[in-house]
Amino acid sequence: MLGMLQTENEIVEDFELFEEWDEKYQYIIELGQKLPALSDEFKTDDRKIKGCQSSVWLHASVSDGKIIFKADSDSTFVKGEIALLIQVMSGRTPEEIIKAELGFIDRIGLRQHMAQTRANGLASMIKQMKLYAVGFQHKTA
Amino acid sequence: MLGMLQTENEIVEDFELFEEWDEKYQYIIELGQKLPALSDEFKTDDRKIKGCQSSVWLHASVSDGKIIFKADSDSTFVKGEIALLIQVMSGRTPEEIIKAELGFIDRIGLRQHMAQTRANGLASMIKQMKLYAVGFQHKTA
Amino acid sequence: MSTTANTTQAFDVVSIRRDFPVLNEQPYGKRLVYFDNAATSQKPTAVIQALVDYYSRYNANVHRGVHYLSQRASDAFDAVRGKVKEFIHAANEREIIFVRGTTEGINLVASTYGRKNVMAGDEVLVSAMEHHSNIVPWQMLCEEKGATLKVIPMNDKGELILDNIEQFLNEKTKIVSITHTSNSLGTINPVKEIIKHAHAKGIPVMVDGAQAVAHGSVDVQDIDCDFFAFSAHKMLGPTGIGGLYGKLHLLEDMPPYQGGGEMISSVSFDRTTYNEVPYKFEAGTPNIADVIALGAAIDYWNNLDREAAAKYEQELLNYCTEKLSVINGLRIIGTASNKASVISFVLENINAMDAGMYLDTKAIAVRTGQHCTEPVMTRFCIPGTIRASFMFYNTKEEIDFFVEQVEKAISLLNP
Amino acid sequence: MSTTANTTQAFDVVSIRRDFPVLNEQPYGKRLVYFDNAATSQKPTAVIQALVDYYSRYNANVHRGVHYLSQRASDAFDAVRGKVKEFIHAANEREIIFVRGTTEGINLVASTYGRKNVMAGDEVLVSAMEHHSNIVPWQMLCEEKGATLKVIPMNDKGELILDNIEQFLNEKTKIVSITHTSNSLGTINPVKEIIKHAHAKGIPVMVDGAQAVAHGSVDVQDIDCDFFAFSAHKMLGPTGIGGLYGKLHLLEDMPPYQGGGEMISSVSFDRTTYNEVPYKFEAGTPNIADVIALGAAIDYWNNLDREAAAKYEQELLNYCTEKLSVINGLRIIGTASNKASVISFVLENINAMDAGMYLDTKAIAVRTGQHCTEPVMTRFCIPGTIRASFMFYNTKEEIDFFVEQVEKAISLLNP
Ligand SMILES: Cc1ncc(COP(=O)(O)O)c(C=O)c1O
Ligand SMILES: Cc1ncc(COP(=O)(O)O)c(C=O)c1O
Repeated sequence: MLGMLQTENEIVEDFELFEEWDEKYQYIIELGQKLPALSDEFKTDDRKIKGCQSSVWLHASVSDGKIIFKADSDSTFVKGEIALLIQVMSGRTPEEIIKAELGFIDRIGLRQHMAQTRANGLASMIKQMKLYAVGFQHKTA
Repeated sequence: MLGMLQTENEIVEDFELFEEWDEKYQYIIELGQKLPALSDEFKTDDRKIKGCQSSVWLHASVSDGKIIFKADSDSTFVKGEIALLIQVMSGRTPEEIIKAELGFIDRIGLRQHMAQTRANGLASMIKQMKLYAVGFQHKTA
Repeated sequence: MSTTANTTQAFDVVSIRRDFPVLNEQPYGKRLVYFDNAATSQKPTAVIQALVDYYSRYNANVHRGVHYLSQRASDAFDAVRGKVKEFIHAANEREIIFVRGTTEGINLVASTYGRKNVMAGDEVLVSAMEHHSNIVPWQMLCEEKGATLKVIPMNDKGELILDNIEQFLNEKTKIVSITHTSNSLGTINPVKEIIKHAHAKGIPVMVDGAQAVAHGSVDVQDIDCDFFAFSAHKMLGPTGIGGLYGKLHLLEDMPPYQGGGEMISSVSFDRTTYNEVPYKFEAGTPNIADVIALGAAIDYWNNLDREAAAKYEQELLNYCTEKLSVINGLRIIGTASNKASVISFVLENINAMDAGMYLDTKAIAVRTGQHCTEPVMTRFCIPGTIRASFMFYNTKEEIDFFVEQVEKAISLLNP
Repeated sequence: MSTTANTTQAFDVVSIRRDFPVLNEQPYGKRLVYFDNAATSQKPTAVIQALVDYYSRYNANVHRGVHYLSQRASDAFDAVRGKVKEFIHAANEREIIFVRGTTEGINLVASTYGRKNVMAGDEVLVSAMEHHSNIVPWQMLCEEKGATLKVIPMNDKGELILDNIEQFLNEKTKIVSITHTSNSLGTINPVKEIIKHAHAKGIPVMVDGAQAVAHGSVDVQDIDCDFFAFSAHKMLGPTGIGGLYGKLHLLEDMPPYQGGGEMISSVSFDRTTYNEVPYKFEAGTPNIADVIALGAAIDYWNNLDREAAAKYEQELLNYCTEKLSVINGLRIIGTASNKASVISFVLENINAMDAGMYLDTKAIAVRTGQHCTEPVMTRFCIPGTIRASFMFYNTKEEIDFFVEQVEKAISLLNP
């Protein structure tokens, strides 16, 4: 498995293929469509992050000291965003996740197409992932 | 005594000498300074017309079926305006006063230098004069 | 540009569009298609220019000022009250109160008339299709007073069910507040009829006119409403200003709203007397520039052939409705027989925001979500809709492109 | 132009004046001298241009919109909250609520914090030099609740008498609301000191910052006030918008203000939950354009050498005060040792409006009357004053001309 920064760099390279917002959008939709659905048993309220116009369910588990994230959303676009986050964050140690700066989000130029209010949705997801990591860190410590 | 319209025309002619607002202003101030003061006994609350930044006391009496107006104000400019109204309205029959259209006010070009709120002060004075006339008409009828 | 549709002859939309500078914008290098008019309308140059003129030529605080700028500003400001009066056909310009917008207008009535007249055990009546701004102020009032909020239901087409309206109008009902036109469904309600029923029982009616003012003419005397609120920003005017109409005898009986400058006639620490209507309800320095710009918006309406514009908007509505109706998996929400140029719809298995974002990549501006009418969404068991709303500066060509892109969105987003 | 006075070297007023288009106006063909800045300031081109840009390039309703225009508008709108926070040195941008102006800010606090915390028998403390907007809302609250309004008196110079302030701060006092700077006397109050006294007894303090924001810098954390309200129109910004600062823990405890869109997080007819601070207090479509233009005004302040501007204004104040002081029959009202650039005066035996109108004929804009501080006039036993108030774009040459014309007014109007 590639390091976190390397994974981010790969994503940025992928996105460099697309100049236009509609191309980026379609690519994210494709990622969203490919993300495996979360089984209904995990779609519980305590796993729900309520956004403005869509909801996200985020599930985390630990295996070998690494955190595995799985997630779902009623929005395919949001699922695509999640897919990117999972690509970078899942399978990492709690320490890595807590320290993650996720510079790729700015570098793929998504923010410029989303008002701060929508970008906040992404921020909540990241925050939730980090909270899980902090939780697991305490459990394992 | 000249008819009402003739008096108005004379006033308009006087004002035609002045092109500028400062000249008109000074002329009205002069008129105000020349208007005899109302003796304090007449400066009662029931004779008071409260304006925005100045008060007017208006006194009316009848002699020979004609109404005589006397008035005063704490503003010299307002006294000047009153002087013009008295020139036109005082010494007339109630009927004349009630019918008066007072076109001279527009013709001397005062309104253009006064916001509607100030012009309303002039309107209140005219209204009060007409109310007196209606009152006397009923008394004499 | 597509030539499949010819715009109506009667209405010269090409020259109208030149009045709206924003229509030249090109998000992502693509021609803007602005179909979010129910959220806020675009502004003609005349309105923008009114702001520039005011601020660069005669900006001053109004009233009480004896100097030239203040007098020019006061006259321009005061004249707009008369323009609003004409625009909504009020009887007297003293019946017009300047407020921030519809929301503040409704809050003003709830917190003055409402607080004075609604008591424990009383009822306030609204409808199932109200905007949050015409629900929450009344809920807050009812909670404060121990009163109950009653709701006129609607049918599956999004029309109010008025068969048993009498049931809702009883001796406990202290005020009715109802939207003239629904922002999420497009439904135009028979407010005149509802008001007649309410008045027969002596109950006053407030009308939420936010959407109504933007499409054709409003006549508050004809419908005989007691209060009417609207926002300038939905009818070509600036943000931050709107009007509240109230019948004079009601306004005169109402306690003041906010306290401060302008709304008093004299102040001492012992005793303060309030100014007369409408000033009693307008505390503080008013939004002078935006009032003047609202006046410019009304001038624009007055120079427009409003009847032709309204007819043209109905054409756009019908044209788009027909085209959308044949799309598989698309369901229009709100199919009342009397509708304003607002189309809400859902796409089977497709999240509304995803579709809205797709359209955005093509520079088409629609709104998605609940449109501040969550109870309407609950009623139709949907999380939200995609809403396209038209103004007279939109075109059939834009609709052609829009419908084409909706189809593309469906094929892209279908799971 | 007169050369009797040299403008300060440190401050390039000539180039500053080019930023304010209205200063080129020529009422009655004469050069405008605008000395009515305490009523409202003039606007730099950058502020006017911000409005034009918004309305002609990205006008849209904010938040919840997924389309390009709405996103641009939302980002521009949201950024201003941070700018206001920096401008008044708040700790957190969630402490900034957008309101119509100072008057609405004070009313908001009176009707939420006040209604919740002030009860029968309690006291609210203001000062003898308050603007009506900082008197009437508290009077209305006191009347509703059966509380008492207490007043800190002032001396003949127009300074608050604080020797026995402790007496006014007792266990019944639930809130203090005091002006930072008096609009009719120019007095700058030692608000930090007053706040310290009040806080020692656990009493929160609201500061009326309407005049303070226009002259130099405000630091709400330094003075440690609990609430602070200001109007954009007095600090180079547009009419119809202003800010209310409140300490976060106080805002979070307060009931909502108006109900409607934006201020809720979910609505049903059974149960509505409110949004978080600051949105809880911002119902309805906000005044988007004017918020953005307020942001442009703050940018202008940030690019200005504010210290030099404030110093320059003090020079204008001192220069004019000296010149007026030697005029026979002229009495300055408000001679506090710490003053903003506001000079109120009366002329013996001359009506203030008459003098103001005379100055107007020379295109000099001053304000006359009570300046919405009737109790101040009562205190000084005068019907009103003539008030000249300066901003950093005024000049000593303008003051020379003004003083000359005041002398002419006296000789013309003396009985
Ligand atoms: C000291 C003071 N407080 C309050 C106000 C009221 O401000 P606004 O009218 O902008 O609400 C003003 C302005 O007139 C003022 O000078
Ligand atoms: C029907 C309806 N009522 C009320 C409102 C609220 O208007 P505003 O946000 O301008 O106060 C709106 C606009 O969103 C609306 O469409």
